[in-house]
Amino acid sequence: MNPVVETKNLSKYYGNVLGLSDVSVEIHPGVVGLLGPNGAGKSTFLKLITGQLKPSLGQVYVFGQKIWNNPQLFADIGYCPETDAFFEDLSGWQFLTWMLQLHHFSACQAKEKANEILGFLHLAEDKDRLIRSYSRGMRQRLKIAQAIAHDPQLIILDEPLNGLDPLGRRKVIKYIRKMGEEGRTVIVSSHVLPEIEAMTKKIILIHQGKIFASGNIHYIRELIDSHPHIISIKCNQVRDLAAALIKAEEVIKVFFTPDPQEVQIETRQRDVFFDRLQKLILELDLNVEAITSPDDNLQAVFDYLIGEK
Amino acid sequence: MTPAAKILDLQRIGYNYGQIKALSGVSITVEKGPVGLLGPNGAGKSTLLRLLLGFLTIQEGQGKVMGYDVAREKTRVRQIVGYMPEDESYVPGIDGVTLTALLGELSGMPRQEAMKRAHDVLFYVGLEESRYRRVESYSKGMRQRLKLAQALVHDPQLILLDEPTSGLDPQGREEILELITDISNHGVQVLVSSHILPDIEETCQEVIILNQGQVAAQGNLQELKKLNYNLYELKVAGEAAPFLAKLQERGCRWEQEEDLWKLYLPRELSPRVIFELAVEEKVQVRHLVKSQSRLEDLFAQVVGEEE
Amino acid sequence: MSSLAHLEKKKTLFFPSVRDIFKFYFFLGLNSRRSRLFLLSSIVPIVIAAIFKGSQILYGQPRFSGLFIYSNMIMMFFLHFLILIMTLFFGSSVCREEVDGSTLPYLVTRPLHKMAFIVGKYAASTLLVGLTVIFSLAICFLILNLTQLGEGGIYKVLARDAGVLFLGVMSYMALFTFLGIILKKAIFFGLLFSFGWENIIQYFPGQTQRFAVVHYLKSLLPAMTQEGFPFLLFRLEPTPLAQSILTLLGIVIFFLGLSCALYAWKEFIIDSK
Amino acid sequence: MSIRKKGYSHWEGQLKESAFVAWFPLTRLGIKLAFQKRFFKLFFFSAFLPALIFLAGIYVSERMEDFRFMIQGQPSFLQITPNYFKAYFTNSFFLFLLVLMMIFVGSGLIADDLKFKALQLYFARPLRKVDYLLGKMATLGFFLLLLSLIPGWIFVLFKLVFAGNFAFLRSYPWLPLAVVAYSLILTLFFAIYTLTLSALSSNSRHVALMIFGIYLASDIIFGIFYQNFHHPYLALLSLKLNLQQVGAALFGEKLFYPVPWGWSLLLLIMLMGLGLAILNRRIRSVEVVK
Repeated sequence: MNPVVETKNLSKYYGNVLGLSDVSVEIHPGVVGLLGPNGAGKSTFLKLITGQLKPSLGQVYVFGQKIWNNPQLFADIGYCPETDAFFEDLSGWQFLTWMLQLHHFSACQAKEKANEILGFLHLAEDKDRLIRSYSRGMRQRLKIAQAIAHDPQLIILDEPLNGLDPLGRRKVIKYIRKMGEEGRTVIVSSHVLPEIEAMTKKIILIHQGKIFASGNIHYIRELIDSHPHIISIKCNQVRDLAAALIKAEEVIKVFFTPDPQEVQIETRQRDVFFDRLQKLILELDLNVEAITSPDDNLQAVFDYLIGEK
Repeated sequence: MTPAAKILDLQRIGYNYGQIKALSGVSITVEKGPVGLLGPNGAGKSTLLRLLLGFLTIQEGQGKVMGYDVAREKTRVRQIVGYMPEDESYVPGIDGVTLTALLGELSGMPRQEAMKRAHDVLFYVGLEESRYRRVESYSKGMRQRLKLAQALVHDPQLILLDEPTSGLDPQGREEILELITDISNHGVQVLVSSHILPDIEETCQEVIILNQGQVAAQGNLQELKKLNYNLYELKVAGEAAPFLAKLQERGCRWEQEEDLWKLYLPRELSPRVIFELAVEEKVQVRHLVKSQSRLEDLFAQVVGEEE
Repeated sequence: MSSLAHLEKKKTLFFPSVRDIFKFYFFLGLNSRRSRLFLLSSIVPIVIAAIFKGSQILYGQPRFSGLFIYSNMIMMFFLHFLILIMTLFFGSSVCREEVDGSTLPYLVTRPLHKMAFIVGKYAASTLLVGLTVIFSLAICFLILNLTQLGEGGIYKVLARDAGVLFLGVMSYMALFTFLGIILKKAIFFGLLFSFGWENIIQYFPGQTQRFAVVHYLKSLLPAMTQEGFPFLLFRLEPTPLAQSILTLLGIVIFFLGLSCALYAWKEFIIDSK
Repeated sequence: MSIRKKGYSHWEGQLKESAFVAWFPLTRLGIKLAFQKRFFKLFFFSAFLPALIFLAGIYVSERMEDFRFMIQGQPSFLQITPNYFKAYFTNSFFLFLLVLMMIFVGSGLIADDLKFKALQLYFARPLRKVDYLLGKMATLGFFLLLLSLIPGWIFVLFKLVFAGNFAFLRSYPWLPLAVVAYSLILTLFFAIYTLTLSALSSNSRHVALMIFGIYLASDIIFGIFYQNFHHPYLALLSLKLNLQQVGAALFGEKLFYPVPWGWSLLLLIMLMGLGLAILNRRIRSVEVVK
């Protein structure tokens, strides 16, 4: 199957400032998380694949066609910008219907679709207030609404969860997942790792304008399996557990932390280790408080890849 | 410094924006920071901070900040309080040092002192390299730091931080939180308003939860967490369904939240059973935390989840 | 790719895009605070006309007839001041407003022909300003000529003046649209152009005055009595009617075309605030 | 040996309790920002050209003999009387120059603070609204006084120096005071006019358009009416003429139009009052949307 978005050796310079460097990716249907610190080039990438910027070098294809100066493709693309900007003098409802009419929907259709999406994003009550009086969370939801109201196949969301409270976040995350499951392509940028983790397993790591890794989180994890995992166990009789673990050959290091109830180990074979751990817990009849992997999240992958740790 | 003064002493504060009720009957007493102000968007956190600074005039009730009345002693309050606003705000056209020093001077510092102190705080927040750059060229993270620096420039007794980590990447966020903790450890009282729960968890001992303009809960974070149910969070590797089914037979209730299972264990059941069943069903417990109900649950419980 | 097939059907046509952009900005122009303020300034000449008429009723015949006041004062106020200020505001905002306000991304990520944005918004602004100005002009006209409304001939004057003002709005708007795309400080240079250059150049004899837009507009109006108007004094050497109209339309097409080409070619960098 | 500890450090100084010039840093900032603008320096220095020309006139008036060959007869305008001062202070070009100066320096003064939400940073400090306004006004005042008060006094001073005696001051002892009074009125009026318009919009370009448009429109409207009615009281319609009337009166010279200048002064004061009321409403530490 052809990729929905494909870039070839894509680079972007603002004058002499590097924005993006030599990025080649293929993006297929489903949710893709674009991850990187502030200023990594995420927004530049998203602006390039939505044709807002002209590539300095390389090509961008969306639905198999070049995107720059090819506006007809936008019939099937939804974009949620990062900047908190609106036509402040319109009401939320007016804004949405007009944006839909710019998709050449008739006024009738636009109204219908706008009402539907406003209801869904819990903005129905405030739809007639001017946008300038909206709270931050409402503005964010409205921004998402205009990106998905015309039922696009490709949805590009730049930091969509900024400024939402936990409940709002959960809802949007759920919806993003649902859109992915429906076979749409959703590209979400974020620097908040658990959020991306909650949405998808497919990620692209971007830093200093370059792609550091892309693919499944687990795949990436395997790729860098030379990086040892740290697992922390909190229980009573920590020292007994530690004594038992020291003998295990998959364990590289055992060390204690200031917390007298905690022991941390380092291993390169998680599977083997966890099997052993469970058996030990039962054997020693431990009262386990917590088993955690402090580095088993995107943050760790990320740090490892960009060499922060 | 007046060590005896309570950071906040608010009595039945109410505020309306025209028809819209923003705060009503808010009474809060906080002896000592760092204190977190938690609540969903629109709960009235920013309104409260604005009332404390005298940007808005209290319509009902009365309040004291560090022992000074917010309505009558505005100037005093503003002199000993540092404020880091939520939105992007800066003066374009000048560099970071000039801006920070300017605001120090406006707080009443002598000019040269303000300049010296501006350098110090900019170093402290980690902007030493971009001190002489125009502020409009700053990145989001740098602007956030600049806002923190300007809140500290006059060495306030209390700083009010409105969403200090919004829009920051994990590393930037971590650094800001570390700074906040450090500031707090050096005897400056801190009030953090945030809807990002881990922010509060990491920096504060006291927490006030606001919802729909009212205080939903207030108190020591550790104690608030203990009103919990017997909850375990776990992640498993392997076929989870039969494992969970077995647990359910034993009387457990579970919820799924993304890739995390929340397990409500009956009190009489030992957590050992989890491992027994795991071995039996050949799954691996990769992550297990005896949760004292995470703040998020507390939050959901207090605020109530609408669906 | 399945979605490609149905994309083929939806070619982005130029005219539907212009139509939709036009409708949106016409609505926005009527509903945004800023533009309302500037549109409201067209009340000023109506007030002036009403005062003239009122004094005429109260104190009898003034020095000048209604028609004279209309074509020598009110019309000149429109031509030399009001349409300049209004087109400068609307024209320079066509593109700059979207860039400064960071609202451009909402527009460029719609299935709209790129040049249609400029043409559509230009058309909306022109029509908005043009209609406001003509409406205000007509009211002034009616007020001042209340007693002669029966004479059919005078409506020709109104029609001609309305036409001239509309042509003026069209050409200035195109010019300032272009300025707004190429310059960040379009307003400063626009003021310099409209109240400096356009005025000074009229005093020069010969061909020089043909470098001012206002020259062609004035060529369409009958020569005026220059009785003691220091601020209107000029030495007009008119260009023939047809040639003037063609030149003005040429200005519109030239600057609008240039704006479109520039807009389609240029990329606007919206910094994330 | 002492080691500077890492981490937060306190400041050992004392904050000034109540500063009389709490607003001064804002003024300094405004002046600094004005000079950063492109083309401003060029404009700034050329704005002194009229003053230089008038200064040269004073020199010529004292050395009339040397310039006899250039000037036929005894030109009345080179008599250095209060009329000479009126000619400088009330000529339309000079006033227009001040308007341009306001566009350059003043259009963004409050508008930019609104746009970049800087007001909350200022008002989180022990700074009152009055201080804020004073600071902004002093910025404008600096430039306006530099073009009015300073040249005025320099004219007086150089007249005395060139003449080598105090005869001039003996004839017109009140003249330096008239210069002060008129400069202050000019400055106050333009400063409040500019700040009011600057507070009305968050877009400094629109503010520039308003500063220019309203000033010019008031004069054109006067022109239109005067053409028809020839009534001197119409002069009250024009901002420019009101200033000129007050100027002429303060220098004890013939008024431009036979209207009591008190009316002009009253009108200007009322406009300033209106401006201050608008400023008081518009300047809030946070935008409150209902």
